[in-house]
Amino acid sequence: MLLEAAGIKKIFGKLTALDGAALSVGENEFHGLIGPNGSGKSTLMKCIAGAEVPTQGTVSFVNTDITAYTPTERARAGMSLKFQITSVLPSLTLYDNILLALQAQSSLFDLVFSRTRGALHDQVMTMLRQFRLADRAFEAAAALSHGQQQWLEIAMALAGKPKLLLLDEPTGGMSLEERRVTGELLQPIKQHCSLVIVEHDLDFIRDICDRLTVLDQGRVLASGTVPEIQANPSVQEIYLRRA
Amino acid sequence: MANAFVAAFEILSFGAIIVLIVLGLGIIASMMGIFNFAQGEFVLLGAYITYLAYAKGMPIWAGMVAAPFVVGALGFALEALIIRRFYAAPIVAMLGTYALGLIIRESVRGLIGGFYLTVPEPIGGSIDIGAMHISAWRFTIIVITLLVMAGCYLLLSRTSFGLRMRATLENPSLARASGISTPLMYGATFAFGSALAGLAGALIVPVFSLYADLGLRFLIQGFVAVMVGGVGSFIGPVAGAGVIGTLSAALPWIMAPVVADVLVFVLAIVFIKFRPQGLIAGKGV
Amino acid sequence: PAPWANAAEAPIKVGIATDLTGPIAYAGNADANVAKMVIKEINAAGGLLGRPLELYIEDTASNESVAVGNVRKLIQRDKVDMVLGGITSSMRNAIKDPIVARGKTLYIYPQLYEGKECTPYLFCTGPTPAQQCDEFIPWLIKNGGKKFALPSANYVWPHTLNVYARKVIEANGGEVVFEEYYPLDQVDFSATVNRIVSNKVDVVFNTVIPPGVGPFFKQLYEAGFLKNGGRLACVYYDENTLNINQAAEIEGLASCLDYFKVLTKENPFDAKIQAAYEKDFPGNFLFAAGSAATGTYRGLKLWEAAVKEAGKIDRESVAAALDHAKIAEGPGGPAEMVPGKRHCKMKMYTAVAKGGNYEIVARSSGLVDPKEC
Amino acid sequence: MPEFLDIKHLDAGYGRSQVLFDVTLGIPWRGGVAVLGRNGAGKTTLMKTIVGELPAWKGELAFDGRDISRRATQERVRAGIGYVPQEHSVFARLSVRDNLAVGSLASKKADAVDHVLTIFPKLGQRLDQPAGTLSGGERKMLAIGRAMLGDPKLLLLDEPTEGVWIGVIEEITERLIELARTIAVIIVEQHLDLALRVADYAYVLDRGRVALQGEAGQVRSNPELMRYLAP
Amino acid sequence: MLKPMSVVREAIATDMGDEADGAMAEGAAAGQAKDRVKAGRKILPIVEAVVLVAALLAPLVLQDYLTVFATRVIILALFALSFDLVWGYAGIMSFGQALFFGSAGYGVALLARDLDITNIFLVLPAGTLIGLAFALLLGGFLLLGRHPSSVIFVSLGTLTGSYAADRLARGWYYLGGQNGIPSIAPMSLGTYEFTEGPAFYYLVLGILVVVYLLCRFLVRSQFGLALAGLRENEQRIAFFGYKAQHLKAIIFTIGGAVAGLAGSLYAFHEGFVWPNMVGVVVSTQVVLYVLFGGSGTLIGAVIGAVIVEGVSFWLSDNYRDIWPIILGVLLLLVILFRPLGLISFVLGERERVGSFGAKAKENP
Ligand SMILES: Nc1ncnc2c1ncn2[C@@H]1O[C@H](COP(=O)(O)OP(=O)(O)OP(=O)(O)O)[C@@H](O)[C@H]1O
Ligand SMILES: Nc1ncnc2c1ncn2[C@@H]1O[C@H](COP(=O)(O)OP(=O)(O)OP(=O)(O)O)[C@@H](O)[C@H]1O
Ligand SMILES: [Mg+2]
Ligand SMILES: [Mg+2]
Repeated sequence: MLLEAAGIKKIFGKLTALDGAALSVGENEFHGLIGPNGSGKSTLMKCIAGAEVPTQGTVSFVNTDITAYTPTERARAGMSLKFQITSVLPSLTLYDNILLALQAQSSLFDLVFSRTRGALHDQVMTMLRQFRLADRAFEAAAALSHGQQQWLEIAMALAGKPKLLLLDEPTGGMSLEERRVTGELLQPIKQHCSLVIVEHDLDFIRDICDRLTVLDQGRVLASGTVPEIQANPSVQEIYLRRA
Repeated sequence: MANAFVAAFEILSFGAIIVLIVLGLGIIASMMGIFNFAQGEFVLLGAYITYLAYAKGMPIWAGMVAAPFVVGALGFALEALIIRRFYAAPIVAMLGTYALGLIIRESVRGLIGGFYLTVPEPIGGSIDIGAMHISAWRFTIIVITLLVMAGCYLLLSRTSFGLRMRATLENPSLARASGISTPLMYGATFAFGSALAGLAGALIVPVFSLYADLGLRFLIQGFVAVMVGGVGSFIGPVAGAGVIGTLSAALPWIMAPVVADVLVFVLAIVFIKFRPQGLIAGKGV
Repeated sequence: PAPWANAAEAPIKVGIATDLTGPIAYAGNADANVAKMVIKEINAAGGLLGRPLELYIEDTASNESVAVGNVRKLIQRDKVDMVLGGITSSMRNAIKDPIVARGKTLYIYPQLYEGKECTPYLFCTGPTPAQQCDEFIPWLIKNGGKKFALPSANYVWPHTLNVYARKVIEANGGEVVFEEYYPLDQVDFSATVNRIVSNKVDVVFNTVIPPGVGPFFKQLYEAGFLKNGGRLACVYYDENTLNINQAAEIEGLASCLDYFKVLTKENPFDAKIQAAYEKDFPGNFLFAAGSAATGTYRGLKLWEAAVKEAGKIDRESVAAALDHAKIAEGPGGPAEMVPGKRHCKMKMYTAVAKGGNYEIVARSSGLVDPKEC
Repeated sequence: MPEFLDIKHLDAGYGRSQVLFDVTLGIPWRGGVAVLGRNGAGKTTLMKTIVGELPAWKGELAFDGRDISRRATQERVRAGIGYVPQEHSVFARLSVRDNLAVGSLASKKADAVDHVLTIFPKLGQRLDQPAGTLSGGERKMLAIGRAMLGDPKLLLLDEPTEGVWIGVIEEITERLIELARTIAVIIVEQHLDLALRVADYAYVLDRGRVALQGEAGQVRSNPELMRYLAP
Repeated sequence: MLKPMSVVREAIATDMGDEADGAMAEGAAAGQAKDRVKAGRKILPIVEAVVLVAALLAPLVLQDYLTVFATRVIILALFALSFDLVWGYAGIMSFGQALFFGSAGYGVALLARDLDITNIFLVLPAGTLIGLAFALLLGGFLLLGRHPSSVIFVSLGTLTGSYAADRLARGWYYLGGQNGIPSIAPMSLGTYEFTEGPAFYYLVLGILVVVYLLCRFLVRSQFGLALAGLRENEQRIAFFGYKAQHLKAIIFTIGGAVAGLAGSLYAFHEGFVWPNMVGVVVSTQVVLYVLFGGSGTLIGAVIGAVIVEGVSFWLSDNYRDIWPIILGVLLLLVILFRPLGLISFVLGERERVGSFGAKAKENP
């Protein structure tokens, strides 16, 4: 397994947001994480990426226990996260946003002395072109619409060539067509990367994911392949239940 | 025993003075996100107005009552003319208010000729309990501080004015979209913070005498207090001020004052380092 | 103005560097005013060596870095023949090098200070610890008591002064109960006051400075120190500082300086300069000893005498003459330089605050020796 | 009779870059109107211009028969325009309770908050939590609830269901349909079906211009529509 | 299509203080910048060249005493540079930059006083090292650790450091207490002594140019870009895998070293050190230089130092009694109407930090 999160508990004050949740993702697997609002999906993603420290539980990545790692160390180990609330670097250009993401793992020496800019230029432009942002490469990221920022974030998350990509609602604010395109953009990375994706759009999830985990009230309700989950009665129940 | 009582009173009274000074600073810093370097000069203006009343032969308490209103009005005007442009850039705001403070301070210095001037207390003398003497005015300050604190708390937490204020300062565009007139709220908040500074100045001038650097003296202490208490709430800075004030008055009882002075700051910074959210994390009022 | 005998030669340039702005601007402005008055007077009397005097005033702004820049203007741009000024010791230290060493100019420092300044070409015309303590402390012991407390601001002047004062106190059978230093801007003195009261101190020999001194005296008063017969003493207290507290809070405070305004009642020359000053500068900036105004007057007059004697204006000649210059009349009486010491003998007065005014209670019999260098 | 909200030849944008070009639309006194378009088409910009977050560069903006193009946002809101922004739609450091209280500052109905809490029971469990720590979906619910509390006569919703769980979307849709019977609702929405269930009429924006408009059904079946929504 | 600027202003004015506003201001800036790019891009190098030429010629046209003044200004410009590096590029609000400046000054003053060491090749490296060491200690404490530190915390932390050092210097007799250390012997090279004047001026100018070029290289490297990112959103940068805190600590330390170098030059040029030099007054002063000139451009810091010092000098000459008030008013006006500093009169936002010359390649 590439990622093993087990027994994750996260308590905020009186609220138990995660109550022994678990997630395991294999190599080159696209894994969907679904569940009602407030079921703890984002919190689980944050615990995995290091943005939140779980009250209890362990996270291991490529067979190493990373529970105590900082976000930086996790990123360096090959994890990459797109937040639910977009967080691009607003006053930098799109170009610089991508460039920063691309060379995040370089050593200090390289950062200061080598001429990576020239070397990386084509990569940056390719990424931007893929996401249809190339013509705005030299505008500040703040000038993008909400949907465009989502794209930029996905591009940034991909740029670091992660082993595991964590996307928290990447298609929020996108139309059906745009979602489809996003799905297409994500397919090719399967060769070198696993994906955990949080989504509310079941059709989208069904199309791109191999396996699904369903969270409800901080617990794993079910986990399995897409057909298994669709057949699961308790999952069907929460889909009918009013929030 | 008597000694301990006097000590407690003195420490408490200095704590109250710091709280009084920090109240306005804290409201502006916490709620508006502006570290107002001119706050000390608002304190100075409050003191100066009180002095003017005294020098013109009016009753001192009249000056003390007028001070918060005059300084508040000035704050309102300054907000509309100057501070308003700074909200997006807190550091520029620090420098802008620094310049503002410099202007006010140097002007007042010119007006009072750079001297140290005395202003008598409206309630003078001391309360004698046996062999102990307790300054009547310091006691009054403690009482007023408590009242003002409670009043501010109620205003912010219980009234719709407070709610509007907090909403505006939290997310102005959304506040406007909720029908709140944000320019007015900004002005009002800043004026309120300034008025509190004016009041503080008016009340402390009999204790410390009037001089141009009166406000500046407390500024850094005030900022540190705000940080220790925690930015983002009303209670935080007040608690921080209480701690810093009592600590700076208490430490000289047990160690060399020169050491105590630096120690307070170092302790504060170390504390903030390990508890960045401050004594009271930024929620609630 | 008067026709100059040697008008063909360029005027003699006098430089004043003092705190025109900043926290002690009240003192600096008074000094600058005194200089204007003296220079006007000398010019009216025909100038020096037949040449007119020209005054150059620069601001030291209580900021050493600004001060050095401005003093360089005096030295390098205006090429003054002498610089008088600096009020605090740190200011003197900052500007003395550009004036004396790098600037090769004469420097007169007018303020009362801690002593120990023995730089060549630097002349001090204000009182020293010896002048302020030698007669004052015995008086305090007689009129206050034997138990002294030395609460002080933490900088060089109080430290050095206290060393001297302690010596005198102990030599006269007194006792120092405690000596304690506070940050310069400390404003809460509850711990100190408590210590003073509980130790039954007789005399508080204070070197706490503004802004702390106001609240300190007030807290002492409120704690009943004066009521129980305690005596305040503070050697920099002059007419300017009287207003920091209400009269009652400093009733009986004793100070020892080279001049008090009450002297105008008994001393016609003092009355004359005081009147001349107040006529020209009726504002807030008083002619007082604690702000170096008297030292400035004395310094300029001594320098005038020296230039007259030397007959030339170059540094060596003037310094040589200034070394033993004398004036028969000055604020508080005559003054004369102690040869080889570059410090000044003068008369000293002990005064006590009564109802917001000073009363002279003692005076030195003759000129007091600075005992420096 | 003029439309309730009447926009004619509107130009607007950010700084010097123009986003909306000659937009003309009319919103009736009651009923839903959908604004559709791909990412970056200018939907949010249009909403912001209507509430006054952005100044109109040119054109007319009349609400309830009065020109509002020079009025400040808060005045427009007090005149009866409610707004749910796409981003930053809650007061993050204020508690949920206070967020709702801000919404009901102008409202006269005493039980309004309770009403919102029955629609979104989830919020009831989170009343004392700072709104900034709510989950994405909870935040949207709060934003909608807050806007509803102001008793608007015209409600602007910028992607109200983004990140909201399907079960809740259904609930929201029902409420909006209900609302649209009594007041005017403008909805920007990526869920086409939802949008067109709420709306009787739809506008499609393309690069800042109105590209299509018509009855909801017509727009839905217009073969051009997909082209305008594809990236 | 273009709207007059007034509309833009209005947009900004009606929308103060929240993200949307920030975004809009950004938008406006980006718009301006685009025009600028079209109008002819590289303005920064021109400004730099002009300043350099002016600096080279200054002693030839200035009177002697003004050359001495100019030397001091150049030293202060070097000091300003150190602050711009830290604030303008990394967004670390060092309100205590004087700590490094002054401690280096004290350090070399002690070397000269107690050990008679004045050799330029010893004292300048020593001063630099002292600045570096202090910055490493303070920066390590403030910037590293489990919680990322907020701008306000760092600014107050550095302010406190500076304040405490000032207190310490005042109270410590060995350092001369309040009076500082006067009459420092001149810096020497063999038997040659650097006394104030043109030689000292060109020495300092040379040092400034070298340090400037080094800084310029540094901030235009990818390292500089990472700093720009940091300033925007430290957490985001950390999630990319940058060791954000280390980068900050490094630039902070470099800033400290430059400040130390400036401080040691200052001590020798002025001939004395005093507690203010480590204190809050000088710390605030350097912030003013940089804000006045324009942060995040390097050259803005230099220009700011020159103008603030020059103007104060002139004002204190011509308005002796009220010059602090006038200075305050001028400052306020600049901050109000040119929040990006005087440099923004000639320089578009895009030539500031975080924009790098790659666009030439893209647009053929
Ligand atoms: N910092 C916090 N303090 C208190 N409660 C929190 C905090 N962060 C999250 N919560 C609560 O924890 C629960 C889980 O939140 P989380 O963001 O993980 O939900 P989610 O599954 O991502 O929901 P959504 O689909 O709406 O985004 C929510 O009820 C939320 O209110
Ligand atoms: N602050 C800004 N400054 C400059 N341009 C901006 C700004 N915000 C948005 N834009 C531009 O304006 C255009 C319209 O943006 P808008 O946000 O209105 O799109 P939208 O239709 O709401 O898209 P989405 O579905 O992605 O939210 C986009 O091209 C965007 O890049
Ligand atoms: Mg979520
Ligand atoms: Mg949008």
